Amino acid sequence: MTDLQQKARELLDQGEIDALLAWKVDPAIDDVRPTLFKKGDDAAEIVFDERCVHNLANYLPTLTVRYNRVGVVLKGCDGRSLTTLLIEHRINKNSIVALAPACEGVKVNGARAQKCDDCPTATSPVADYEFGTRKAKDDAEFKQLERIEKMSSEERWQFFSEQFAKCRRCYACRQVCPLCYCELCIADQPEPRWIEPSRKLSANAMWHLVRAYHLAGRCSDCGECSRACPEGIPIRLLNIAVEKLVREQFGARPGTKPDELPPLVTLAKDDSDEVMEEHL
Amino acid sequence: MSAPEMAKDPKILAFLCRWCSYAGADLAGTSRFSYPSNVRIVQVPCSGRVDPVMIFKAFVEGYDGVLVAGCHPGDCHYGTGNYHARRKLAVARRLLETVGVHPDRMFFTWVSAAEGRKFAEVCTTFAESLKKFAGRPKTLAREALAK
Amino acid sequence: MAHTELIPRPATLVKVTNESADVMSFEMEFNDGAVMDSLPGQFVEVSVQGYGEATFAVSRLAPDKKRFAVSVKRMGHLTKMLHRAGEGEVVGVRGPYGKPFPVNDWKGRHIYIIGGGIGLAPLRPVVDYVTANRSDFAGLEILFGARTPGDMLFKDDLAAWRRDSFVKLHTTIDFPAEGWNSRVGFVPVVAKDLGLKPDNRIAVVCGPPIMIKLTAVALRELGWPEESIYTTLEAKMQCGIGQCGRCNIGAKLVCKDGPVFRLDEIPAHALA
Amino acid sequence: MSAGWKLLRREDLGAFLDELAAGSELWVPRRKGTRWDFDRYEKGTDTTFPGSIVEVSAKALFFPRRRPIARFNPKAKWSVEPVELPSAPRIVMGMHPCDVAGVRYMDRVFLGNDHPDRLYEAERNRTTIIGMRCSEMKPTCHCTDRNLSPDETEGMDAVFAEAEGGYLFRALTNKGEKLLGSSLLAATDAQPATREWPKGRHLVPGPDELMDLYDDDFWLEASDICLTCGACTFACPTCTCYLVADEKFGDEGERVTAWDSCQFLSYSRETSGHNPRRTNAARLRNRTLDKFAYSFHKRGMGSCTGCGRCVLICPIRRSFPQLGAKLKERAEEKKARVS
Repeated sequence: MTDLQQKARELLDQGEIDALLAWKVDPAIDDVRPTLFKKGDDAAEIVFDERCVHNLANYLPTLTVRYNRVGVVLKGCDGRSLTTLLIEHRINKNSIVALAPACEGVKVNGARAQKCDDCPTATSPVADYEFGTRKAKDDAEFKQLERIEKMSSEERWQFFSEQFAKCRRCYACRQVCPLCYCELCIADQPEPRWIEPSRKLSANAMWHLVRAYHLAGRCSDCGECSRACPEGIPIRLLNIAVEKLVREQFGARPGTKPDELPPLVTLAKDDSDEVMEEHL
Repeated sequence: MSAPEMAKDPKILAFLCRWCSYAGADLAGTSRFSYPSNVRIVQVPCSGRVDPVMIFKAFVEGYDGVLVAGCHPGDCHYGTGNYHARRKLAVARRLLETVGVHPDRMFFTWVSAAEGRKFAEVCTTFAESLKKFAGRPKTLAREALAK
Repeated sequence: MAHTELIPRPATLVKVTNESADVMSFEMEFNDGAVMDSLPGQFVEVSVQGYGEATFAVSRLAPDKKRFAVSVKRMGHLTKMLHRAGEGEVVGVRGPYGKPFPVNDWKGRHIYIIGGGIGLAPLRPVVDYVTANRSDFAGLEILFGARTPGDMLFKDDLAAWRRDSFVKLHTTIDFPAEGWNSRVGFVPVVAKDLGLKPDNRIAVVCGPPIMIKLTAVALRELGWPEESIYTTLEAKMQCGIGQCGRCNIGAKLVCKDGPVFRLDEIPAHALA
Repeated sequence: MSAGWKLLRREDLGAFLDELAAGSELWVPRRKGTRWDFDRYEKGTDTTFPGSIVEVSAKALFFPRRRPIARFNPKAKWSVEPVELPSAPRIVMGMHPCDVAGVRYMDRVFLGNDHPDRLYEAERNRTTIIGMRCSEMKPTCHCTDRNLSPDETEGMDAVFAEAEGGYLFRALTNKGEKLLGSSLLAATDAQPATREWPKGRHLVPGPDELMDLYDDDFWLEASDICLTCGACTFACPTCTCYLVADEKFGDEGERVTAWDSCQFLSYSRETSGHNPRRTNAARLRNRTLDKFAYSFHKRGMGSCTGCGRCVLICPIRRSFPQLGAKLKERAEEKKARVS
């Protein structure tokens, strides 16, 4: 039994937590799936490896309503989402127990996920129990942005309009995101109708712009939006374009500091007017 | 589906803070400073009220350029609205730029109630600078519905 | 010729009436002179060109069936646009859809109408039908509740029903108000107080979901069998013809299998 | 109509497709990125047919994501004009049995009532379906559990199967017969290889048994990890829920239908704010029961064809067959408790 499984078993057996959110292999799909463990005896089934892409922080706001205390296994990126959820008072820290193994990176479609190259915290910043050694990581640059940066405006639109045109508006990107939690999404609100319901290019573009804007300065870069997209739209590009600005101009790395408000809700009298003129 | 083209005579949507820039625009009018006629003005309670979704929508609806003007830093009627606006607008610009709206199609600035002349100048300069796009595709504009 | 049922036919608003602060009635006629072949309880889809469409019960049908009305409470963007429309405006209408009240099966019975707020609108055609064919029915009793005296709808009708010796009308408001000298209290409570027994009666209930539910409870307590209680349900609808899917209650589609249901036809969870 | 099979040699496939494309629009499976989708055939392009499902269902060919039904001029008082019905002949080739079953279900939704959808009908009438027998079942495939088989031909106009040296074709309707007159096809005694497919398992309780589980705690537990995105519904060949919207721009406006999903909070939300399916659990229950119970009552046919697309597309790879199996357990527990 690994340390993680052992701890999970202990917590469940001792009644410290009512349920534990982690991953389990499902032989039918030959893959892992987020699973809610309720018995200590099942803890041996918990897996943590490069297949565990899902951001489990997403389930916490609902689960903490249902259970008194929920344990959760978090990668570094999931932990950053959780930090922001805690800052925004979506979850009470007392109702969760965070198990934070050191993450070696995850794979999407057989290849190392792009987000992992830009990951600032391989271990969750929120951790009640840590496993493995916490590694300090260099702040890698958002490499995937480079090809966008090289393009002219027209080329960018060419690229993004092709991507947006594919969007089916299934809102998997919204649902999979731990920080997209509005009760009534702007895309669903009938009045004012900012984003039309039918799937056409301009409405799709509106959706993706608004989605990215609402995550500005909050996105923990877990990359789930891109992974969940059934059409393979590189949704994450929009987020990291903003996060690059947020990091360079406002000095913020969302989710890494538990006591720091997101940059778009804090006041910054000392920003220079030039932030409005910054170019990608 | 090809996007419509940018106009020679650019259409501008201006979001103006009611406490300063709107009064500035008023002053420009009463002082008879001339500025381009196709600037359409939307009065907002504060530049901080300008949700980037409004800017996105303006481009989708086919405007060539979007102007946002508020009180100078430190002068906000509500204390801090324009500081928030500054960050929001920076993000809006970054997003639009990323998907291919040329950053020069947005103009964010401060205009006080006394700066009628500045308002006229801002509009004129902005409209002039938009003319360089004439004939280029109007990215993000809502495609004309297919026949 | 419209090739899908989803394309409305133009109709012109001929009379617009303010019923209360947020309810208006729109009487209209099809531009091509066609008749509206609706039966009490059926609904239509009304479009405002460019703003979409919404579902409304037909709240009145003239005897020649040319002129029909819908009564609309201002709620969302379509109803707001409708409220802005004046006489002479053209709207789109398709329908009628849905299963009507089986008024013919009720002959010889005593009809007990219970309406709450805008819920009276789909019931007014039933009242119209029963009063027009009064010799076929044993009697008609109406209980109508609204939040405030100002929210009382169809004031002309209420006055006419009050004058009519065939009709027995009870009105109630939620909370006491100055100048109000009729009943006070929520509809289910008043229904219980009235204590009407199920003998040879048919109850027809419509109003907000919670009112329907509690009124059903009150009637059951008075000994009413579910077979004698009818209601017309509301659900989010778009197509009105059983295709678009959203209005289902279990395996039943409100637009096609309803909106009129006998209480025992509704799955228990639907009124929860 | 001849009952026999005809052989097309592998090297003649391109020429045959060119022949088909000469008279009609031809749609064939095409690999796009990591998955298969249907695409318009361009003369001379290399084409292969996957032995199992095309991941993106052909649903959109019959019922597009966004489908204009009428046009109007927003500035005029009333100017609604229905769009023209499509009539250009079209061939969709390479649809597998589960996908064709989806079309059969859509027929019931759009045509099997008092208000047939003429636009859908026109799409159906102009289309000839050349279905394909599956040569394999993917791990996610479970059509045999859903009363279907990888060899099923119902709903197809013609069928083909991979065979040694080429493909075997066989017409099933007159419409199909017309397409198989090519000289490239030679009559043959050969038969497509028959395969022993797994026996159908009764994984999911029957409709009535399922309805008994309506109030079970199962739904709450099962919805724990469901994200309630609409990915599964859009991938499903029988999910046809739609919304109707008016859209306008300047002098042009369109009334459209667009795909909608029962997994969305706004789907059943009324303007008053009342929503009969507010919770994840209620929405998951609605979709599951619709597939395995309501559809039998509403349309007389189950609406899960066992294609497994929902599993493939799901961000958490939730498996509907597995849900069904758990429901079965629950139903049996319940029965045991009662008796």
